[in-house]
Amino acid sequence: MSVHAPILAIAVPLLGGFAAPLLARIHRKVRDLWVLLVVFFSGACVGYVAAHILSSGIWVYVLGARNPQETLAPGGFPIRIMLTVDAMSAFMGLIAGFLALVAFPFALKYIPEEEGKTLALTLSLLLLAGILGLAYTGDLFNFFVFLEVTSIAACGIIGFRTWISRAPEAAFKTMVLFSLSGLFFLLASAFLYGEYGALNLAYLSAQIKGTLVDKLALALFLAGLIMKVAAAPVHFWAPDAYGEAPAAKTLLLVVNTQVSLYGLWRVLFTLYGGALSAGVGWLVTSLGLLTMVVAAFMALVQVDLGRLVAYGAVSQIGYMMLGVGVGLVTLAGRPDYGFVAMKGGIFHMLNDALTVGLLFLCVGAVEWTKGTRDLRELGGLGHGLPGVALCFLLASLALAGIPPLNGFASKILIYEGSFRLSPILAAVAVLASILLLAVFARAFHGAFLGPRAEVKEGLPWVFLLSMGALAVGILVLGLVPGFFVEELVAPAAKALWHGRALYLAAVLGG
Amino acid sequence: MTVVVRTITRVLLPISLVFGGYVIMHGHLTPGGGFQGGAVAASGLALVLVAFGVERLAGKKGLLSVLESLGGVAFAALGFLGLGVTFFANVLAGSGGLFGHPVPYGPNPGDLNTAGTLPLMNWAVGFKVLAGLGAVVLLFGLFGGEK
Amino acid sequence: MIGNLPFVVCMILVALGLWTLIAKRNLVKLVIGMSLVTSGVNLFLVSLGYVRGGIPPIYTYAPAAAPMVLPTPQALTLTSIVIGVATTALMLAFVVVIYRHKGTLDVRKIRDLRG
Amino acid sequence: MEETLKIITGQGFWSPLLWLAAALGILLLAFFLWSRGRREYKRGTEQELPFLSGERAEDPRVGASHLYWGFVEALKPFLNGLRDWHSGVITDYVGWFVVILVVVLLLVL
Repeated sequence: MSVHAPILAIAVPLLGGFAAPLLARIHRKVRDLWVLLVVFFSGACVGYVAAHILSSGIWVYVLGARNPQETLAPGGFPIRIMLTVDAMSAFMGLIAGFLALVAFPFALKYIPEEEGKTLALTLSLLLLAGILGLAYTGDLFNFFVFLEVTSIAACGIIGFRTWISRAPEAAFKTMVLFSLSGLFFLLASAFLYGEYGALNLAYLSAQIKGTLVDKLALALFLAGLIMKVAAAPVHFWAPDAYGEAPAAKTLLLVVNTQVSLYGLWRVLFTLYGGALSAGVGWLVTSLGLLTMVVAAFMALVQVDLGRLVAYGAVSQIGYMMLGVGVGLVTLAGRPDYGFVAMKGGIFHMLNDALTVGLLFLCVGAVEWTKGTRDLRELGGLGHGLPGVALCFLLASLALAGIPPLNGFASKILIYEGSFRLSPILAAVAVLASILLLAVFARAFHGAFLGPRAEVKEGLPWVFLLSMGALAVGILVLGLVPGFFVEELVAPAAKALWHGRALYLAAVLGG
Repeated sequence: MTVVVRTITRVLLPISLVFGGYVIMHGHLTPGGGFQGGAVAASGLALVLVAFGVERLAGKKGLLSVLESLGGVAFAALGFLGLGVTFFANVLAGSGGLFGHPVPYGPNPGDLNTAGTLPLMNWAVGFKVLAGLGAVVLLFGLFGGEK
Repeated sequence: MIGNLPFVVCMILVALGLWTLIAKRNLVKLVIGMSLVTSGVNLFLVSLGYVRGGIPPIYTYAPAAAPMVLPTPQALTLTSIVIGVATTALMLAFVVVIYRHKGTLDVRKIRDLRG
Repeated sequence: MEETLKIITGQGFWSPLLWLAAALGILLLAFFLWSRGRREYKRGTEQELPFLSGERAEDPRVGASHLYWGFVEALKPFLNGLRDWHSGVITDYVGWFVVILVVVLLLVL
């Protein structure tokens, strides 16, 4: 059974999502238990896959073949749907699996039964399946399909609370932009299919030489994916979507954005790794800088706690783009500092998932107790909700990059790596961090400090458990970053930085 | 709606359902398949909605959602059926008995039963699409009804 | 050059869809623009697989040794059409809900989420 | 074991535990200085009450929007421009997508 672990991680949430409404008809408890089981099973598969890949290299799984490792049809041509999981995919899978394990128990208590809980759980399971599919897939068309699965499921989650006037509005806007990005990805895949007659990532990567059609396709890929990852001039959907979705489900939206970012790296490093100009690297780097500064300034003027945290989350995307962008700029020479910046950018994905996830859970807990997220009305919650206040403080400090928390560990790698390329990059990154500290000091002060406020009693212990898991993660990643950087992040960064030949060999042989 | 529309709907509904079923059933041999057949059948539902009003179908919402979930579960389960080999492997094709023998290579008329799991998946998708599109049309009707 | 004409037409369709998305003010028209982009991409995919003088890729009663057009792009197009239907249905549903809340379909008036 | 506790950044290293030890030392020093201070503060008297500009403050809460008031005020034109940029009109957003598409096309070709 364990040879099927990568596909089981995707297929079980898919089956679980379809089965959840049926089980809800039997009993709600049955459905809740089933959802938890599915998420735990998927998380276990993800963990197993990661452990296996870190010890023994890339894992290829071919669907529908006589043998899971039979990648090539007679004639040496890959035709089947296949999953190609390398260290970077496994890293993304781990992030998704961990956040799902935290988010689902929280959501079971957070979303009231009469507000479409079954629907929300079904959509979240489909979203999880889509995210893992994006991380593991080895061909462009399935990437597109999973991109659309995540788009539709994500917009369903954002907009399913139709009685709130803001939710459908956010969902509609997000849906238009997501569909556009998906369609441009498909158009780019079609360009490559027309030229080379294949959709397999490894096969295409071996063929791409940088012709006019290749370049056109690269531009379309970039435009579509830059929109999906919420980089600066096209980030408008992100605060709407993050802010209006139920807080427990926003975690999955954050992972969805990160896995799109992974898609961008996959296209740039693996697909176009052999034929890429430094201009693209500079584009990613400068968009990253723009994203972090614009989002930090916008967070400064927000009065809605959810929207404020959402802008904070968008600004973190900028750091990842800066870190990996420096790696892209220096891809030709592969100097050491480029790899340091890459490690920082990729480590920051994990840190961002934990910190932003914890912040959104705190926002959810605040909204659950007070029924509002407006900072002008909130205040003094620290007396009644000391645990939530502590978690919010911890996550804000980590997000703003205060030592010795995990945000600082990844940001110092990004600062030092990008400083060697150009000091201006590092200076802007530090400036954005300071702004974020100001933003979150204000948010913490506005929500939790001040005279004691009345709170709704009986915060479910599951809330605190989920938040505690993320808080412990932040502390552990902050205090022993070396272990995680060496064991998890460095292999993932190496898979992008040096691993293209290995990726091709795993699928094409030789 | 007028009696003309209602009468024509009574005539066309069975035809569209049967034609949808035909398209689903022959999905692995001729153009068509689960989605197309399901969409054809769902057009019958839409016709009923237009001719007889939302009230006629409003009670069927639960049934449609169950049918949709069942379709999805059946599709995923058929994928799991191949786990002895690989996920989605067509283990039923050419397995003898009801599923017949392997088909010869090259142009030939083909049989309805020899494609293994493919027709079953077509049926699963067909029911899912029928129920899903039906539910969407029904919901639009319900939404538009109130003001 | 004339062989590239279908591709040019597809790109014009995509551009028209984008134009609709930018210039029109009505939410339903935006959904129509989205469908235009989808159609353009789908037509592009189908036209990629065309083989001169090819027959449809159906084995039932196919003449032996006749060239068939590529079936893969058609399968891709079908998937894309299915996804397009789901997207359109979802967007129209949101449009209906937005209209019930705000009583308007003008994009300039549907901007509670700004700043 | 050395490697698992710190990260090599290329120009140096970052070790949280070392940082914590240093922070603890500085904290101890601060505590020492603080403990040497004068203790004239009397509990339960007027010294405990909050004052605002010499007046007894009735509601001593400082609203969240008042923090960094001067900073935000000074940057107001810039911030307002930024807010107007996030106009909430979906067609503008698509327009920006097209802008990015054109930029990328020009850059790549």
